Amino acid sequence: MATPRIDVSIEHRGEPATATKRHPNTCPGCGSHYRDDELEGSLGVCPQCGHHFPLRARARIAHLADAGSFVEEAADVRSDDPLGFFDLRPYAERLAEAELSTGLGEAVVIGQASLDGHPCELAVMDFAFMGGSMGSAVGEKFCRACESAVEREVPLISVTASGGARMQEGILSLMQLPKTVCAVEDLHDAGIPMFTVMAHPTTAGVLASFASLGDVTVAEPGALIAFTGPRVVQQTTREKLPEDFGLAESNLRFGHVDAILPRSELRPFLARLLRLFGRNGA
Amino acid sequence: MATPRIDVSIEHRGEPATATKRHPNTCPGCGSHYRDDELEGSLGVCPQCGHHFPLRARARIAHLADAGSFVEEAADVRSDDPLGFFDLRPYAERLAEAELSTGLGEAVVIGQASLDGHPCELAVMDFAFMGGSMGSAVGEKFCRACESAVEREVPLISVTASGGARMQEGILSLMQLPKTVCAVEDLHDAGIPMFTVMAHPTTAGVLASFASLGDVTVAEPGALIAFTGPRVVQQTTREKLPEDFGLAESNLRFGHVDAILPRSELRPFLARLLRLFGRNGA
Amino acid sequence: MAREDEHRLRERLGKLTSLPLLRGARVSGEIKRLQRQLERIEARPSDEKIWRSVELARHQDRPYTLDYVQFLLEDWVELHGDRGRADDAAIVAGLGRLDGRTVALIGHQKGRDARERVQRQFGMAYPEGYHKAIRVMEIAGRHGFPLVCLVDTPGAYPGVVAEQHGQGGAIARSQAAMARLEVPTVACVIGEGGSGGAVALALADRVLMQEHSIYSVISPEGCAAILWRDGAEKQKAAAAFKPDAAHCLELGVVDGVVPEPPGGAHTDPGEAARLLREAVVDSLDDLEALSGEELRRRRREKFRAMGVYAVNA
Amino acid sequence: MAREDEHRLRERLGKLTSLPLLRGARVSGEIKRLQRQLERIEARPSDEKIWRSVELARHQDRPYTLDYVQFLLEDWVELHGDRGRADDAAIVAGLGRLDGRTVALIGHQKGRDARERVQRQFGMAYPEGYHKAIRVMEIAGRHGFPLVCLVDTPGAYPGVVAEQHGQGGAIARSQAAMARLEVPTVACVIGEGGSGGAVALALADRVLMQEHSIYSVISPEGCAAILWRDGAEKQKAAAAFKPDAAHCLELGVVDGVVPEPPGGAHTDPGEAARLLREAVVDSLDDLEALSGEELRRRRREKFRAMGVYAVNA
Ligand SMILES: [Zn+2]
Ligand SMILES: [Zn+2]
Repeated sequence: MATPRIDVSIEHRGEPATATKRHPNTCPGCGSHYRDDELEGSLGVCPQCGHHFPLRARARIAHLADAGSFVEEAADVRSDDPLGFFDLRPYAERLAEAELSTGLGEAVVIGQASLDGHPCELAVMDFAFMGGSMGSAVGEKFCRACESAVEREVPLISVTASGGARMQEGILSLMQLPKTVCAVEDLHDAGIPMFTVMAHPTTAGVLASFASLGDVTVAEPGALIAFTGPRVVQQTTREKLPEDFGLAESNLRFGHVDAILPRSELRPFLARLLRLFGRNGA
Repeated sequence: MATPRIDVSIEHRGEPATATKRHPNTCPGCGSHYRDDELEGSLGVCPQCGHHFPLRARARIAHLADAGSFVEEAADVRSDDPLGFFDLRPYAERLAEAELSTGLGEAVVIGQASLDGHPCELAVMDFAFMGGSMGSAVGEKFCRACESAVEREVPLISVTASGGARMQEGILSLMQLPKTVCAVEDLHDAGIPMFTVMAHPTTAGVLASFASLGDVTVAEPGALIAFTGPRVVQQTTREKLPEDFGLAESNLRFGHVDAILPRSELRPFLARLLRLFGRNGA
Repeated sequence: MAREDEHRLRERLGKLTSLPLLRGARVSGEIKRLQRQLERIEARPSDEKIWRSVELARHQDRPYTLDYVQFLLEDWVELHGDRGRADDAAIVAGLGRLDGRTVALIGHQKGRDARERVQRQFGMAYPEGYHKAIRVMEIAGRHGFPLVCLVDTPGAYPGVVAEQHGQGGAIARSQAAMARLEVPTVACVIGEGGSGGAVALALADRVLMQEHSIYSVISPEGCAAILWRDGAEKQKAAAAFKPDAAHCLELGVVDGVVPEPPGGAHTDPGEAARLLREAVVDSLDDLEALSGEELRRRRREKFRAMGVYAVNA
Repeated sequence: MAREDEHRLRERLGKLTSLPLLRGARVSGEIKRLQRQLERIEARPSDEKIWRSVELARHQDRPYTLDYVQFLLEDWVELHGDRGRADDAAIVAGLGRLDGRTVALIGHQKGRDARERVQRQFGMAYPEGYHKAIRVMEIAGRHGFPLVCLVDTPGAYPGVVAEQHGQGGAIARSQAAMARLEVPTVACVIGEGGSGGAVALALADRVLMQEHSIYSVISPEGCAAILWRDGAEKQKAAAAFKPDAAHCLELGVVDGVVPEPPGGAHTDPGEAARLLREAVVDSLDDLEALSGEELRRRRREKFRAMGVYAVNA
């Protein structure tokens, strides 16, 4: 075995480099194709086979938050380019493009909301923004969400979708792991609950920090949840991977998540948790 | 698989029911035979093959404690017979016989001592007294050792050798598990260290309570350390047992003990721990 | 014998008013319950009655933990996994609302049919099961949820892998976690309270037993095999080590006996659940008057005092 | 470039006197050390110098954790096992005496020869390794022993079983355990500080780097493969993400750089150990002036402040 040196990477389950590009609205489970409004109407779940398409942050918030209740916070926090990073293209250009194509300032959206009447804080990641990678701005916004939850004494609901750390910020992206861990520990110390929803994919740096520290952790069906993704494991160890390597279902079996919930059951489940963890059971 | 119902039992590794009775001074490792004084001179370790014969509590204390330093405590605590237990013979008779044959009041001896000049508390079990089984008196004496250590702010060194709970005291023997666990938790809360030496055998109730909760845990070579012994596992599950099932060496490999130490290295090792855990490193 | 027994129980009743845990208004209800128990228990159980409890405790139709969850709790959310290796189905754990308060509930879970029995290892947990329990205890501690444990296991799983994964240490650490909690804790044996596997979930402020449950250091079969060298002497063994609720109460090992419907809990699970709920809620009401620190101190003191020994003059 | 760099360091030096961790007599020593560093670092490292550090950090003769233990500690006692499944040899942990005080020491451990490399998985830990670390952190916390971590790993083990056993969660929980400690903690990167596997042991009050160690979110090869789609562009990648000590210091990610003997630590392990010892002891001396609660609060604040982002007007 050669010494493997990779353990954080952005990769995508079921998307081998050689595969022909699939239309984003074509179901990888059954091949059905949908119009945008059809997928919106089904919360991004394939009516034929139940495949869960990625859900954008705004759509997720619209689904989870009571109508009109969401008040975004820290929208002005954006990524900087502390290393002047330049690979095949400058980081600054990648950021601008991500902002343009997603309409988001960063890969996470945070804010106050209520869910079924229960006040809470939301921190929702968006894989469409540079693969949901965690740089300084994502770390900062997640910490602010924790602080807002502590200040208002409301639970934090965190929805993760991330390929890992944002390499373009070098070591500073790695520092978002301890940074967010410290924020969650402050949350714990204040007695504020955190519920984590792991969407596809929740990997690498995000899994190795705040995503793993919730009081209750649920996953979406078929989500890849792994510190090291299947491609890197395969390449570095030459191991034969199990069929369901790193998938939510495997994570449930191995004891890493509390439940796998189809998207339609997520909201009532969270409402139940909010009732249970409410002050005085209220 | 039939429903197994046994999970605490007194049994002895390498001593099948059908085996011809070996003389206690004949080495089960290499067949050498020794006079009593020869074994005493070698700390009960076979000079030929290194097999560790059981060491009686008094001999263990004489080895560990600085000469003349041991002051026994709670020697007056004896077993009672709360259930009027009678199997093939009355419990009271078994107790009297054990006392006669061992010269001990119970299966554990506790007291104050110093080791290499460091004051400490000792709690040393003796397998010769009814298989080192833990009844109310053993539990009480262990708790008193914890309290003496807390009161005098000295570390507790516990040497275990036990086939498990003392069935003849029924449910009261099971209650010695939570009882001793509570005593160790008080010890932890007081910042008093506990070092555990697991001699052959350390099993069942003792392993499932105070023996597993030390700050540092070492085992003697070849000691059986298991909650359920090999015979019961074999009988109830029909599993093929690994060669070294439950032995100290297997426990080290599976992460349950910090080290395996030949008897000759035990005293300097404990002295080192006493230096390390001493107040202000003294 | 009936006289002697009544005397013992009346003595217990007499002590009750001075028990530090039971104060004010609650005491009268507590006394009433004990008096009802007193009335039921007319005589120290005969050897036959003890064996009947062994059979009822293991009855295949007896309600299991998840059956009681249905009756006891609203908003039940089962939590899964030890965050390390597995989700052991022999122990279930979760959160729910009991009489208006959120509680954490942990219990052994046997299987109802052949497939489920295998899946849940006949209610015999691996270390992974106890690690899951410890994880949920920590959630309870962090958020101030009272903990309710339902005990129903022949014992911890006696297998090679269970040993390799540290069965003894896991049971010890589960007890230690309960000894550390600063929330009210109530455990009830609802079937078989088998040995270390059972006590791992029973280091509680209040330990209850259902009327026909058993709590023992070893199974009757195991005890007979070792001490009588004949597993068939199991009834004799049970009579000797007395795993029944009345004797456990008499020995001060449990704090109360929860009545069952006549004929056993399986004859009317709804009524059995109602009686269990009443006992658990009463206990929690009592305990919630105390601070976390005080609960912990008294819990440890209670177990510290357990056992019967002599002091040689 | 040299000018600019010197300016940055001088600015850091200027701030130093007001840093709350460094007070009284200790400050002067601290400043002297930074000044020495300032003298050493004449210019921002060139791309070639960065690559030289990558090579030295991975040099096969570089001292590993257990080599430093020999030089640093008296009365070393290695502790083994996670109490659940395994003793992961890729992480070593234990207790020893450093300059008169008992400390807990935890570090990644690479193998020196082929056999040992395999046995220690090239210093890449499984979740079991992090569980062992957490266990020893808890001992340190319980007994007030300062914690010293030596970081030297290409990263956490990227294997099927490691994933099944919860690699991500283990790394998160190891950091969380460090965030909770109320004892002084010092971490030093002594070779490769690779990604999550490294930071799991580096959430410390003081984080140091040896002069020729590297600390990075991904390996140069991995970064090149992903961003340049060509692993051979590793030098270009390293130049871009700057894993060297000088840049980490500049970015505020580490609190100090520990000088190495000229030519790298492997040329004179004894001298490298002496320099490491001096830095660790100085850090502990500073930290021991603070209460446990204060240490924890400041530790979290320090990491809370890490990162560079913009705020849109
Ligand atoms: Zn489909
Ligand atoms: Zn021999």
